Amino acid sequence: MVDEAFREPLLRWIPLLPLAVALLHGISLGVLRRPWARGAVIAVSCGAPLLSLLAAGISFAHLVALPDEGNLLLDVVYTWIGAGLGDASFSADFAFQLDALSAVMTLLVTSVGLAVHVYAIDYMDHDERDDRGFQRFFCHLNLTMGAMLLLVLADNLLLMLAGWQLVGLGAYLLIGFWYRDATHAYAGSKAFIVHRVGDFGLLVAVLMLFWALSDVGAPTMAFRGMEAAFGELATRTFAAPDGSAEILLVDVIGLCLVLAACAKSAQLPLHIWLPDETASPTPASALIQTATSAAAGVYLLCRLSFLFAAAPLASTTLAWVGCCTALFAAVAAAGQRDLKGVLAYSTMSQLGLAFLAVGCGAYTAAIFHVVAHAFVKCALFFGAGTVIQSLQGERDMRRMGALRKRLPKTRFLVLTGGVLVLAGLPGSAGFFSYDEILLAAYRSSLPGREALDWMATATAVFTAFYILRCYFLVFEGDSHVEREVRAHMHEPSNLVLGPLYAMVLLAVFASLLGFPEFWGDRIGIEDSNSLANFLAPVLSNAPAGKLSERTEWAVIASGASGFMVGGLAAWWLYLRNPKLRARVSGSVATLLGLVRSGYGADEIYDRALVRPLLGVSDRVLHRGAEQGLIDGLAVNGLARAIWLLAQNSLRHFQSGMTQGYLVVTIGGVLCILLYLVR
Amino acid sequence: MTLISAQVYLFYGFAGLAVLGALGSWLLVRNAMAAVMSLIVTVVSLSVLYVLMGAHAVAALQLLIQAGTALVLLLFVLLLVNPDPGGFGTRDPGQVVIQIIGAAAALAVGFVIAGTVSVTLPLPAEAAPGSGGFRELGVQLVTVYAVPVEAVGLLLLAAVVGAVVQTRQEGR
Amino acid sequence: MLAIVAIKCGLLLLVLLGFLVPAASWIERKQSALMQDRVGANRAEISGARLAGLLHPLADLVKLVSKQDLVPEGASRALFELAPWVAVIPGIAAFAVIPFAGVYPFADESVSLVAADIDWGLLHVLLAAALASFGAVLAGWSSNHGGARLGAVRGAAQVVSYAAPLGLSAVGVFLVFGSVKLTDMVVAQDTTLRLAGVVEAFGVAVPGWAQGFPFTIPSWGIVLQPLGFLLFLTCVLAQQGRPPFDSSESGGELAGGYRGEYTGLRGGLFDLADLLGLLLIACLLTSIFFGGWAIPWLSTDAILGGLAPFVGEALATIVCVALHLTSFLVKVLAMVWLQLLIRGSLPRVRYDQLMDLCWKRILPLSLANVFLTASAMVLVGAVG
Amino acid sequence: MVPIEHIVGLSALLFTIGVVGALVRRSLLAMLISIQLMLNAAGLAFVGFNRIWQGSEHGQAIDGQVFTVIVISVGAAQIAVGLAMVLALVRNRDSMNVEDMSVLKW
Repeated sequence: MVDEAFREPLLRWIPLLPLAVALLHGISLGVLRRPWARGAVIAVSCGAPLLSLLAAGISFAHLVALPDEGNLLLDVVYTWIGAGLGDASFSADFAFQLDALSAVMTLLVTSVGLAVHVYAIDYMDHDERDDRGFQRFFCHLNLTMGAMLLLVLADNLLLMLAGWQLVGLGAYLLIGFWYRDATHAYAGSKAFIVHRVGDFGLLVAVLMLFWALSDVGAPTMAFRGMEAAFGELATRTFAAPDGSAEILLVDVIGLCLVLAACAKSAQLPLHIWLPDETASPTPASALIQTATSAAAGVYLLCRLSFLFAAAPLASTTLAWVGCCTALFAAVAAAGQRDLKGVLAYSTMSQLGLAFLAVGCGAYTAAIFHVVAHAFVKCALFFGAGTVIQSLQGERDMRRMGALRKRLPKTRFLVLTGGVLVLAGLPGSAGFFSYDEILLAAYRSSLPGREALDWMATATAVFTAFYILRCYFLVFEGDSHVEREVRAHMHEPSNLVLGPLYAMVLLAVFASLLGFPEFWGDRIGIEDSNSLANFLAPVLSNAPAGKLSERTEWAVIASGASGFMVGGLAAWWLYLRNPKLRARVSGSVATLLGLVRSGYGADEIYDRALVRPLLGVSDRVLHRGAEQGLIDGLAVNGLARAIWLLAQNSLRHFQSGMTQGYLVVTIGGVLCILLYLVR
Repeated sequence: MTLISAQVYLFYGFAGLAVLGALGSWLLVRNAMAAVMSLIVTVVSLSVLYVLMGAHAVAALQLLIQAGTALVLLLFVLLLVNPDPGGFGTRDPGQVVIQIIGAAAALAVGFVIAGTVSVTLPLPAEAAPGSGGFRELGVQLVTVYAVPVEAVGLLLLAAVVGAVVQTRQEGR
Repeated sequence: MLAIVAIKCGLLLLVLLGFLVPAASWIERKQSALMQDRVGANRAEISGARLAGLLHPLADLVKLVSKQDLVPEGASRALFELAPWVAVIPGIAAFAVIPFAGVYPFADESVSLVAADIDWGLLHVLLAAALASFGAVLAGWSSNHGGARLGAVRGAAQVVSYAAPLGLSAVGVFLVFGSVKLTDMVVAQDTTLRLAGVVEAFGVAVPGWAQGFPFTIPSWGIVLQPLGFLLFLTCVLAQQGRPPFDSSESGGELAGGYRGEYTGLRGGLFDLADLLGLLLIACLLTSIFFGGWAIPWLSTDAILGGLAPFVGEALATIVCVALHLTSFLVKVLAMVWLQLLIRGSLPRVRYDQLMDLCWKRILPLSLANVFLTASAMVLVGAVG
Repeated sequence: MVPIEHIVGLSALLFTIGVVGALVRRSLLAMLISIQLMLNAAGLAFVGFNRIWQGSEHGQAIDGQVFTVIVISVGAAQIAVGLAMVLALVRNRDSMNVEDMSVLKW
């Protein structure tokens, strides 16, 4: 089946090592109830991501060194599910594959994961809320990371589904980590429930896909097989319920997948878990919002890019959902007071841009955006965690300010690797990826394309505005920190700064990964966009129509001017002229309150869904069906009927003579036998 | 004496032993130990018959599970409760007559059924015994018969739980 | 055909009763003397020759034969007389599947040094031992003696304890060797494991100089199944009623337990059954965990290939058989010595303690061992 | 070899002995033994029929032997529960007579 040359027995260890370590922790905590010494926890928990990263690096080197005809490495551990015989047989392997897409994601997850693990050592060291919290936290981190690697490396959709569910579980565990605090526990449950909605979409999509593929005679779940057999499927249609129009089958599957990705990556209707995610410890946020949950949605879409390339309706929906989320979340981020809240809405907004890219058929741009965003956001979270820790848990930006004097190193790192890149400083990865996405939007022929362009441009303005506002409030201006707290502030240890350095470096140099061809041509570098060229064979990118040079310049100018306008506005309002800010915010207080609460999404959900559901389940299901029908009629009624029957007749058979019963039994058996052999 | 005919003689010999053992477990009521031992004779003879019919694996399992474990458990309980020789089975003359009549009737019915089965079923012609090794049996057990095996596992679990619950004394 | 079987059985009995049993009884005497810091058996003599106590087995035989056979009053005579034979005969039959050496080509025939290479191999040993355990119960019950009866209860309880874990603890071995036949197991151990293979499993190449002799270990069962060895050893000791699991015949408290009423030759049969149990355990451990007749780092092919050019094939084969037989017997006697060491150093375990040990410790550990073995085999790609 | 009728006959004989034993014996232990006898008879029939089906068009099928294995396992379960009942009966009623188990009759 697989050419021997393309086997890579190393692959299985990449996801299995962190998962095994998580299991080990789980056993010692849950079964033996005996936590380990901190040193042992750190060695084992941080060793697994390190080894995973090493393994990922070696496999990546092998992948790159492959001869031309091969573009993936495969590691089949065993046949996981086998059913049927002959032509109708179906089997899914417990197997891992490494192609360009999963290689990029694997390297991303392992590197960010390792940084988060190292960062968490110091961060969680101060956590005294729970006696076994230290080891438990690392257990959850390992689990989440291993699950994401399982998802990324899975060779087939079913194994990916397993990883998908585990990532959801990991997010739930990490968000609700301080479960003794009701709000944290609530946030965890909320994330879990929202994830389940998305899981439902994925499950429906998987089942429909499998059904459709078996219909065309290729019952497989492996990505390679699916892609090969997809051609026949792409044009299948069926009639809409009212018979008015024909719907593409792939569109329906695609919409289900969009639902799944929306829940994982916190896009508009299902975004409500992400603002609450800030409840989790900061290293967990850094992991969930960059490399695991948030990235998983985009990865799913890109992994099945061949499907979306053939599904116009799903792509359009995707682009619109992403673009709306990007703009709304960027606006909401601008109104936040909570430092981590800004970052959370920022994550939503950035992933919205990635969704827009996927919707426009620019899958490589989406992946580049996700990768760049992961490094930037991780650096920002590390910085935010450091700030919050040095302020002894304070998260409200109104009580910060002027930290540049106390935390110069942190400030420098956050500014160069986080704030400026995210804001889209020309020449940075954020600028390039934003450009690519905007170009893709220009090229595409989606309905309402111009509105998408305008919204994307507005997003750029607001992105620069909110992140610089956040930076000014925290590091510049006047200090609003309490005197008591201020006295104890100091730069964090090298254990914290180390991962931050790493992420900042990666974030700064990420721009080299996706250096646009447009600029490359101008300064004389062939094929400068190395990431896109690496990914090209795997992803079914939309054909890149040649745009006029004028348009390209216009797009670049709009990106740069977005950065300038947003940045200047933030500078004007928050450093130069705070009084104007007070006046402005006073005049639009209601609007600001709405923005700050994330447009009251939680309230809307509560009124539209939760209360009606509760009402129905209480009045109809509980009192009507459960108590009335099932308890009253079925259970008690049946019992009463039997009791009456037994009281009047059956009790007389109960003679108390065991062998009497035996005689009757044997008599009955004999009668049956005689009937059978008659 | 060829091997085949030796097998035939062995078969009837151990068949007779099995019947004797069965009768013994019934008739040796005065001595509970002897009754159990004669049941063991039956079980062992049956496993010899299985070997002669080519079912080696079944024979081994029969010895291992039935004789090796289940009947030892029986002996263990027998030694624990220590029934007095008369208590194992009371017999009065009237009962003996009823027993003999019942046994004869049951035997008649049994043979009628067995005969009918053998005559009426569309049985294939006699064939040489095939394999009955562990590999074949094991493959069948974990593939085709996976569900029955799981069901038996559940039954055994239920039996264990039931046994523990029944024998647990109050207040312990 | 039948003649070969008869010859094999005769040879087996000869080796067993003529060499191994006396040797084991001598080692038993000497070892316990050593453990108790006294001078061991050295009294028996024939015209001045004492031979370091080697004559004691002979003296035992003479003593047992010349003693009176008593049947206690109130005993059920038939069962009482049957019991020792029930204990001994399966005990001897169990040795039928022990491979004393391998299979060798002689001219056109291939000769194997196992009495009966039957399909269910190790299970034959287990079920023979299971049948033998009836002997103890029968003896205790039919003796009409309180102590003996208690011994029988304990013996039966012991069977109920070890039966399930014994089978399960061997499953790991079955998995590793892919067979239940002892002959197959030993052949699988007649080779070496390359330590380099472990590294190569991770996809890293190993240089040629690190592939050879000092970097290999014999692929013995104890290397592949260390936990399985401990569990199996414990269970099989309990099965044979060897110390420290000999509460059913404890001399001190029950006055000999189930066999207290047996004298003379019938009592001697129980002694014989004891020694056979000792030897059976040793043979099993040797065959399953210590490579059987295999000589470490010196495979059969190596011996035959190395000798044949010099001395001719027939002689080479004979030398090879002799080497293997010696290797096997040496290992067996070492295992006997190991058991006697255990006997000399561990206190006796109560039968309820044994039940606890078997069901609460060994059974879960055996299940874990099976699970770990299976997953390890899947992960390193030994299966499928 | 031996004709199938003889095997079925032997099975029927053993089964009948078991049935009669279970019907006429008042001791719970004896009933247990009789039930074991019945199960063994059933197993014998399975193996016997398996042997003649084996060479037919069903090839190497050993379904009958599988069923015998299952019957053996069921027998083990039955012994476990039955003995627990014996112990409970002896402990509470100080007898092994099944006719003492009649508290729940009407």
